[in-house]
This record gives sequence, C-alpha cells and structure tokens, in this order.
Amino acid sequence: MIRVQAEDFDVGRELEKLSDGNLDVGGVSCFVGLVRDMAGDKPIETMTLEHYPEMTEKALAEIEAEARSRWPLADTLIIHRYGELAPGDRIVLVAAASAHRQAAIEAAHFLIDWLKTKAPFWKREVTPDGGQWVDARSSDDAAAERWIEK
Amino acid sequence: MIRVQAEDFDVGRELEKLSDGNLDVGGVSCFVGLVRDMAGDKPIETMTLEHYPEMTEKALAEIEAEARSRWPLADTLIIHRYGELAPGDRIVLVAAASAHRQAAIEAAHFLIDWLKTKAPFWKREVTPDGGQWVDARSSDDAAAERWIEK
Amino acid sequence: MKLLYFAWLREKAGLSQEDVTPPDTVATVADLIEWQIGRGGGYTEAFSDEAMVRVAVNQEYVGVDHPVAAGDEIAFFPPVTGG
Amino acid sequence: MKLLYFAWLREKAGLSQEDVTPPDTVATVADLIEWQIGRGGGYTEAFSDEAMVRVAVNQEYVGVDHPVAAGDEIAFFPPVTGG
Repeated sequence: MIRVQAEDFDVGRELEKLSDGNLDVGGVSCFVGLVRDMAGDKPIETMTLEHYPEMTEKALAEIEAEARSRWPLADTLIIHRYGELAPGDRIVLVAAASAHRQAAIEAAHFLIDWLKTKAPFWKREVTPDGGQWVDARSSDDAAAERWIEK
Repeated sequence: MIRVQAEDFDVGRELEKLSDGNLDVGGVSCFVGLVRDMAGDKPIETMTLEHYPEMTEKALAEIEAEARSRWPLADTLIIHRYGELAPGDRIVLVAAASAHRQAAIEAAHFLIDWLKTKAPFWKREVTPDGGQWVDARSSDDAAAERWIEK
Repeated sequence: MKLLYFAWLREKAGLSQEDVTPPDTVATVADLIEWQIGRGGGYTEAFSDEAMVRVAVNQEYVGVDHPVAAGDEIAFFPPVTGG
Repeated sequence: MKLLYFAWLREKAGLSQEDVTPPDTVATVADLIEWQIGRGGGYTEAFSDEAMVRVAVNQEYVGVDHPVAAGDEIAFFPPVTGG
C-alpha cells in the first residue's frame, strides 16, 4: 500500500492495519522519519517537501514491488507526506509485515534506503538565514548501494 | 526504557513518546512481534509467556545499555508482555530513536535479535493436541551471532 | 514535448512546466540538455552543472543517451532528498 | 542456596523454587547439576539432557565452571524463546 499525502498519519493504526486479519504475521518492522530541528547549526523553521506526483506513485510502487520480490512479505506500507512541515513532524512511514522477523526487518530497512535515493521528493528548509534546498547525501547513496543485487 | 507487563501496549503512542520533546531525532525504527496462529500445521489456541522477573529486568537493561553503547541513540524502548496471549496479540515492541536513520534501524534490529537469545522468557503453545514448550531456534542464535563484536 | 522542472531547477528555469518543440537534431536527453543550455538566462544557469541534473522520461529515470521524442514528458530535477 | 526452575524444567522438577543445602563437595554449577541428577525422580529427568539446561547465578548467565555458594540464587531453565 502506498499513500502520498499532505496530512499526518497515525503510526499505531497504520501498523495495526498491516497485520489485521492475517494471523500468519509474526512481526512488523517500521521506520518513521521526522523533521529535525537543526540544519547544521541553524534552527529550522519550516521544511517543505516538493514532489513529482505522476512519478512518485510509480516510483514508490516499484520500490514496494522490489521489496516483495526479495522477501516473503504479508504486506508493506509506504506513506510519504508533502507540503510544509515543522520540526518534530512525521515525514515518512515505511513498514513491512512478515511471518518471519528477519524478512520484515530487512524489507523495512530496504524500503527506506531505496526510497531515499529513488523517490522524487525534494526538501527545502527555511532557517533564519532564508530558504535552501537540501543537498543529497553520499551516505544515502552508499546505504542504497548495499541493496544492489550483484 | 524497559517495561515487562501483562497488558497490551499502544505502538503509536509509545513511538511518539520516544521522540517527544527531542527535536534532534530524525528517525524512529521499531519491531513489533505478534503471536502467529499456527504451530507447524496445528492451530494455536493460546500462547503463554513465562519469565524470570528478577532477571528479566536486568537482562533487558543490559541489552538496552549495549545498544546505546554501540549506536548514537536519543532513546530506546523495550516492552515485553507475559501471561496468556492469543493469535494476533502483540508480544514485544522494541524501538530506537536517533538523529541518524541507520543508527535507529540497526539498533532496533540488534535489540530484537539480542533479546530473542538473552531475555529469560519461555513460550508455551496450546493447540488441539495439548500444550507444548516452544523450542529455541538455531536461526535465532545465528541472528544474534551476527552482532557479536569480533 | 512537455518539460517539467523541480526544486532548484524549477526556480532557476523560472517555471515548473512548458511545452517545447526543439529542432529535429535533438534526439537524446544529452541533446536536449545541450539545447536547454543554449536557451540562455535561467535555463543556462539551471543546466550549468550537468552532474547535478537528473532526468526522467515518462516518469522513469533515464541516462543521457536515452532518446527523446515529441509527446514525451521529460522531467529535470536535482538528486532526490525525500524520506 | 535458593534454586529456581522455569518452563519445562519447572514442570519436570515439579516445583518452581526451593531452598537446598547441598554437601560441601558441591562447589560449581557442574557439581550442582550432578547432585540434582542424583536426587532422582523429576530432578533426574529435568537434568538428564544437560545440553538443554541454561543456568543463571544471581540473575546472570554462567557456565558450568561457575562457583556456587550458600546464599546464591541459582536458576535452571531451557534456552530462552521470548520476543
């Protein structure tokens, strides 16, 4: 399941839905990304997420399909917000449910690493110095690289 | 934070508390373990968790301290239930909050793998054939082994 | 073809989308970027650091050798920073 | 010393805890297990497969060479299966 939305989400309820009615699920793993309060040594006032709607859905569906092809998963979930957010706000939730613990954990880890380098979202932070687009980080590329099947 | 309790818990609220008031947290990773409905090809009616209270708290505190010594974490949480549970019930929640995504994810993964082989809990399943203590699995030992620092 | 711009590429180009008809010699993404640089002003600035430009043709990531044709939706944007 | 039993070790021993005073020759966990096997009945059965018995002295995992002494809390249980 994929959702791209401006609104916040309820993590507990979303995780519950993921295993609801499937009693073969032994574990649910998730990652929640939050807006931090500092950009280097500058306090963040707002963070705005822009995205490419037609491509976002496609990219997230591909990421989800890739996870399901690699691990035996009962269900997966990606929720990503766009628009203006404040420090402490939730940005993204990825989750994977599986009969098997390691599959759920690895798949959720994969989902967020892959999303970070493949989903067409861009962050713009506003600090007292003005607005600035967030630079992509080589550590995110390295994290995604680990999942490339040789 | 460690809690060993008979009662259920609210995953969403627990995760929220983990980052509440700490705006340096960029990510929270968690794993929720659930009671599955089948033991091999036998339907599970109930699962009862026994533990060793005086040692459980100590063991979980050590697991948490170990995670905090290995990764830069803002907070960690382990909630483990005991007593009689039914298929679909939550058993355990582990979570880690960090400024850094990889730290949060790896720490939560470590917490559940380490807990599985170190925390003094024992599961007893009741199926139509009667009650049986769950055997420890070598795959859990292998999973914990990966985290042993060489 | 329909061109889309996102993030600072949108700001530098000065618009979020437009319909263009480049000359027939523009056959690949690389040709299109070269043509954009030649348009001057914000376009030249937006495409000046090619290493920072990612391209999607019809919502799929492509390399600079990928062909472009009339009717394509071609998006230009910096490396993504979601999640 | 205080002995605790959990899971199927508790069921086989037939009790969850007891206070015992083994002979002075029981100086280590290995000695204590040997003594338990010699007690007969449920004890012999509980400790018959030593590879399945885990031991904690004063709430810390220990090996069979670990010393035991009066006043210790010694727990016997199978490999853990929580989480």
